[in-house]
Amino acid sequence: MQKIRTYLGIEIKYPKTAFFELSSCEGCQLQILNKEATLLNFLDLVEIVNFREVMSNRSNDYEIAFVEGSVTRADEVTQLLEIRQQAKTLVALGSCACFGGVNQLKNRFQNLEWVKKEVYGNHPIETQEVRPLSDFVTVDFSIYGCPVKKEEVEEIVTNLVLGKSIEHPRYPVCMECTANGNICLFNLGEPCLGPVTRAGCDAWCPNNRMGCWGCRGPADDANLRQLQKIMDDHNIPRQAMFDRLECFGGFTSAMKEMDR
Amino acid sequence: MKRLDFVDVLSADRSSARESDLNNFEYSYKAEITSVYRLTDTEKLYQIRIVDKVQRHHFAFRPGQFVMLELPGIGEGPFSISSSPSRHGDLELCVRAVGNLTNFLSRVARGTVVGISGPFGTSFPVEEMENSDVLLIAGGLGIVPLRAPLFCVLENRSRYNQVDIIYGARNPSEMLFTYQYQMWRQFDINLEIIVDQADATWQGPVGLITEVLKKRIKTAGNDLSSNTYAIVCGPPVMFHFVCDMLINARLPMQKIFVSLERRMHCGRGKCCRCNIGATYTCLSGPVFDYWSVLNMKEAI
Amino acid sequence: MLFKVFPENALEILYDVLAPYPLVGPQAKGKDREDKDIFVFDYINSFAELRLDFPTTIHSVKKFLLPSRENLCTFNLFDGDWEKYVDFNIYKPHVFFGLHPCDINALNKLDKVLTGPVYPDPFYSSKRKNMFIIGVNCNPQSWCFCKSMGADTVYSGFDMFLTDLGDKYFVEILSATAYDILTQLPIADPSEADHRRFIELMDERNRNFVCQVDSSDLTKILDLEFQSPVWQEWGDRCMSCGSCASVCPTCYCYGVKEYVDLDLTTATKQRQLYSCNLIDFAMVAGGHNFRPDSPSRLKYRYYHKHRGFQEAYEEALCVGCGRCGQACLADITVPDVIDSVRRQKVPK
Amino acid sequence: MRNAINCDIKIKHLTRVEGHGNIRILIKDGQVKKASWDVVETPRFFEAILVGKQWENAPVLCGRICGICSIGHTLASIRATEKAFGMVPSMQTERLRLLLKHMETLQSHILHLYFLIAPDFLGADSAIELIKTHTEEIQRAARLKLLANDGGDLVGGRRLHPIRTVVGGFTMLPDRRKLATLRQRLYAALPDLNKTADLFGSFTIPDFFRETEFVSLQANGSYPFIGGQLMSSDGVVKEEEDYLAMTNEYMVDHSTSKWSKLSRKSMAVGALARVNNNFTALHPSAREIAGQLGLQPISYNPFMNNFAQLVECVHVVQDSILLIDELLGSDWQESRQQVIPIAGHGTGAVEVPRGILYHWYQFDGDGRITKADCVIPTSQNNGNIHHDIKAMVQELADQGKTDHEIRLLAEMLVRAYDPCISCSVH
Ligand SMILES: Cc1cc2nc3c(=O)[nH]c(=O)nc-3n(C[C@H](O)[C@H](O)[C@H](O)COP(=O)(O)OP(=O)(O)OC[C@H]3O[C@@H](n4cnc5c(N)ncnc54)[C@H](O)[C@@H]3O)c2cc1C
Ligand code: SF4
Ligand code: SF4
Ligand code: SF4
Repeated sequence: MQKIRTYLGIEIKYPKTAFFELSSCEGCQLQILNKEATLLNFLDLVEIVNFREVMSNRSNDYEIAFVEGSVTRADEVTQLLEIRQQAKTLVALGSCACFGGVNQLKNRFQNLEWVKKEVYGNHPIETQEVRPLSDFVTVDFSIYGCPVKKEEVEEIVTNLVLGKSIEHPRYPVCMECTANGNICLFNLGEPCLGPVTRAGCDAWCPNNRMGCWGCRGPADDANLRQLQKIMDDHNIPRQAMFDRLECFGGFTSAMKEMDR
Repeated sequence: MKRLDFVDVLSADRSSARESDLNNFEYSYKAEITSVYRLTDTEKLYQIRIVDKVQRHHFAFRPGQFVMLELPGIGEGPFSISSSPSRHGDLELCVRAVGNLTNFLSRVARGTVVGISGPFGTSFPVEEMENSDVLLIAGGLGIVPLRAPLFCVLENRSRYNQVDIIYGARNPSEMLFTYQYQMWRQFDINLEIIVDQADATWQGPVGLITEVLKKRIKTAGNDLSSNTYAIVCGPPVMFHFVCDMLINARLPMQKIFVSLERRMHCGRGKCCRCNIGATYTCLSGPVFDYWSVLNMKEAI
Repeated sequence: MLFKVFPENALEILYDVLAPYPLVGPQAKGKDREDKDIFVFDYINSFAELRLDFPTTIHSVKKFLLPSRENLCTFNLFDGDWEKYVDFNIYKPHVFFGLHPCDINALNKLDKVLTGPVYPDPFYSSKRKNMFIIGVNCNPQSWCFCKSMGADTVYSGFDMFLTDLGDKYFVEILSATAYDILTQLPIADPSEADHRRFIELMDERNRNFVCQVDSSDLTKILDLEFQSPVWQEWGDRCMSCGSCASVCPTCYCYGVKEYVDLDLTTATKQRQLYSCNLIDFAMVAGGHNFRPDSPSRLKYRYYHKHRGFQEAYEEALCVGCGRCGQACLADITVPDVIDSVRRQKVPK
Repeated sequence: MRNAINCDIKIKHLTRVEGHGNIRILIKDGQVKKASWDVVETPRFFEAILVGKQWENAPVLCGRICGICSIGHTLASIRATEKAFGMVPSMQTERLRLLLKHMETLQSHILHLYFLIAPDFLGADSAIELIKTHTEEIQRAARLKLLANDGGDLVGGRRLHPIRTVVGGFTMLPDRRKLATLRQRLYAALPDLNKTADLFGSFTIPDFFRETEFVSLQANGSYPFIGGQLMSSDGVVKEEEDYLAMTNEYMVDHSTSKWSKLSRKSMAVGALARVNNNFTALHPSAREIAGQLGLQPISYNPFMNNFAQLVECVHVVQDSILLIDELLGSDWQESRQQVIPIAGHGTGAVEVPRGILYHWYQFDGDGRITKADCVIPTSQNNGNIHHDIKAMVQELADQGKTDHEIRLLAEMLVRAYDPCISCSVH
């Protein structure tokens, strides 16, 4: 039995928490293990009952389910539906789960047979169009990013446990980038999706002088028409912009309205 | 070499503990929730008492002012003081659970210690209103900030002429402070309530608040120009219609008072979030006369 | 005001005297597409890093007074009770070596709001009072319109102000501390020739201001043109990204967020500088947004700076440094916007 | 005389490994009827995804093949691209890349040793359980991992899916003062590694041997991690570009991952292969630890792979210290070269924690990828794992072990390879 804990007089439960992965690189789960300084506190915040990457025991009794990865095969749909049935709260962990992630790039080929053949030759292999979780089940919270940022995961989980509301920044990455005192990458001649991508990563890539690739998907009301103009004005090839926009799947629907 | 020894300006510890300077920026009073009443499904009335006796006694506010209420780690937000100014630091706040802070607040039990800072903002000129008719017009949660001036009126009833409360609620189950209606009426206050949607129990009028107001204005001979003050509180859409009617009834703009809502993070005229132009709702408001409102773009 | 001169090479002595303190100044931090240096204000570690010949920096010194994120207080929670701790986050006086007049003027404007008279912000004030400022004169850039904003010269808010006369520096001294420090340099009274040279230089500098904004009657015009279609056009371009406010030396609005630590026993209240261009700036509980679209938000920024602030303090909340226009990827600049409101035409 | 044993073991989604794999064991009357290692991970088709993409996408996308060795994938991808374009990285870039690589090796090996392997030896379900029983060990693991991850942040900008490494060099160079601090921390970590060696030295690893062929990069003066010639313990030596002759990938029915072989029916890559093949190139203190752990080339015990990882940890920490000394000993040069794409193809071979990794791309004149191939260590190991299970289970059956013991040992055997399954099915 765990000790009882309270916050401002309210009893705070240890929610039973499980981690699952569909098609992914498992990097987002690894990020959870990757912040050693706070890992122990994190493990104490919730009761982890299922985390295949680190533990052998498995339990099907959980309230919060973190699901990483996108859906690319029929058995994953079944698994996802089962998780949804059990979990009170289903969290999409990372861009694969939220938007399809890099995996969904294969959707851009009309011909799935060609895709299979290119990689596996004539060997039979099962796969389907890559889809985010929300195409099959209701997702309660999304944690964006490829990979997710551990600080953000910690904040969201703490809020979830406390019952605080969870809100993502609505504004784009530029805000965080300029607040960090960075030199804008367009000034340096590099393309960047910061003006249209949802903030929250603290401008991870621009801080390292790499233009944003939009892994967190679009900000509220992202102005893609203006982005196109900015890219043109800075002589960035259209292709480079579209490569980035389509990379993680977050902009798929927004891109439909842009001319290639 | 000690040339640039500009001293430690305000030492943080000292400034937050200094009693003589209670308005200091990050200072907050510790206050205990002494009781919680559930008024409706979403609103609760909190009785909050500043813990320190001396501070409690010195806490003075004017009707219409608000406090910032803080739950450590959860959030801070502005709430109108809904109790009588004569009760000093024994406050009543009525809070609707709408978001992060307010939802959490709705879960805490009595005995919890919260942080209170303030009072902030402008107030209704209740002294100026003496010897006049008073129209208190409230929509929904707007009744909350009206309670403080109402208490002033009740406590000095003889100094005011006719007092009307016109209160519009969405439906009977959302009516606030029902337990006090009887008492208000005993003090010779005209209470008219209208709901948007009736339910089985409702016997009173159904419709928009303007209909009740129209009647009231009619009985005054369509002329409010002499000796009337109005206080209007409610959702932004209500302001336009109600205030227009009052102006058409020739009530001078300086005698119409409204309380505006804006996002506030500091309550101290710094964070800029409540700005309308450069007018800080927290410093120059939340109570404005209607003339000032008309002079601010996008105020309502 | 006292005036002195000291030889060019004595600048390093001045640096050495002040070097024991945290010293912030302009330095080159990269090259742009045209291979020109890009300047920023940052901590200086050697005299060679200090580059007083800078045009303007991308960001202002704001971050040292109003960091983009600053903890306002922390809480320790225990058994139903809690304790609050406040720290103003300043432990040593800072030297700011090389602020242009517009940047000092910007601080003076911030002072009006943040140091008084009601509820002075102690986080800002404590840092502001612990600043030792050395101003330097600038070379006007093509986008500077500080002259139109009356911010091209500065009379207060600094300790000493340097103008490069060629072989020597002309110093305006405004504080006793500054005088005290200068006594360690080979200073002399300026000669008649120095006076002439200074005035000539100022004349020349004045002629170099090319960018202008007609701000006459601006408060009225902004009111009149509140419904002007130009706002829609500018708004369509705006990315609502807040870069303009981030780089602006006079923008100060913020939001507050509270964090609870993983162990649920400590919490922090943090302020984050915000921007009125961000989509949720004027959103209130329940989802109502007073300025839901980018035209209304962009317009609001101009209203606050050039109308509201003017009304409250008889000056605009803008020093004409042009940083916002430089930072804006959509090419929205103050001179263009104000001009378009006057002429009802938006440049393409 | 004991009864001949019967058992039927099905392990679905083996835990404490990266990705999804199943173990299937069927023993009837003491005879192993079936013993197989099946990878059931869903494929993501990276090789197809890359087709048509501009060169600059390759490292960004390929890093996402695997979360654990994203640094290795990124570096292999960059190397393949640079070689296709005829670019030669500067000395400074090479050093920084190797330093970054070392950080990945350290963090991955420590993760594997403490979090995935140690619970088996200490009789625990997971490292989470060990937090209470073996607090000091877990804290030590966290310290070492933190060091490696911080190093990754410093050089690569991010510990996972690095940002600063691009074709042509680095977008940004590490802060020199922080580099010096990293050096200090690396130095201070050596005692932790010695304690780790003491801990693992106290475990008895299962006594199982099966001769096989070990494939790795070949040392060229120094212990190899990035590029160079390929070698096998059976004496095959090939150029990097000839990697296909080294891997010979083929498909098997029960697995979504491909398999490989060279001179025999299966081959092995990874820490043990590297240590076996390049023992003399290890840092002396790494060799010392190897001696302490009883690891001598050529070892055919697959469980020794865990010890080989530990030996490599010591090597990379020592080598990182030298690298930082070299980096700090000279001024920063230009960090990034200009990239001029030309038509052609290139191979990048990189030793990632689990073995040798190849990326191969073909580009058109505009720098667009027309064909891509990635060969992942675990797919090279699959065959070896499979045959090891078979051989070991037969031995265990002969010894009359219980279901439970067979199951546990089979799991431990697979874990010893530290398979990276999502990687192998990419
Ligand atoms: C002068 C004034 C008096 C008020 N009086 C009352 C009252 O008596 N009773 C009552 O129920 N409500 C009142 N409100 C509204 C109340 O402050 C908000 O409903 C509350 O802050 C919402 O906080 P939240 O965290 O629950 O909501 P969220 O939507 O989660 O809000 C997030 C943050 O935004 C800020 N915020 C959001 N909406 C508002 C808002 N409308 N005004 C100010 N800040 C906001 C808060 O600081 C909060 O931290 C008043 C508002 C003002 C300006
Ligand atoms: S680098 Fe990118 S995120 Fe940063 S300001 Fe420029 S466009 Fe915005
Ligand atoms: S900067 Fe862009 S690509 Fe980088 S982490 Fe943030 S959202 Fe993702
Ligand atoms: S509004 Fe623009 S020009 Fe004016 S002070 Fe701010 S950044 Fe400078």
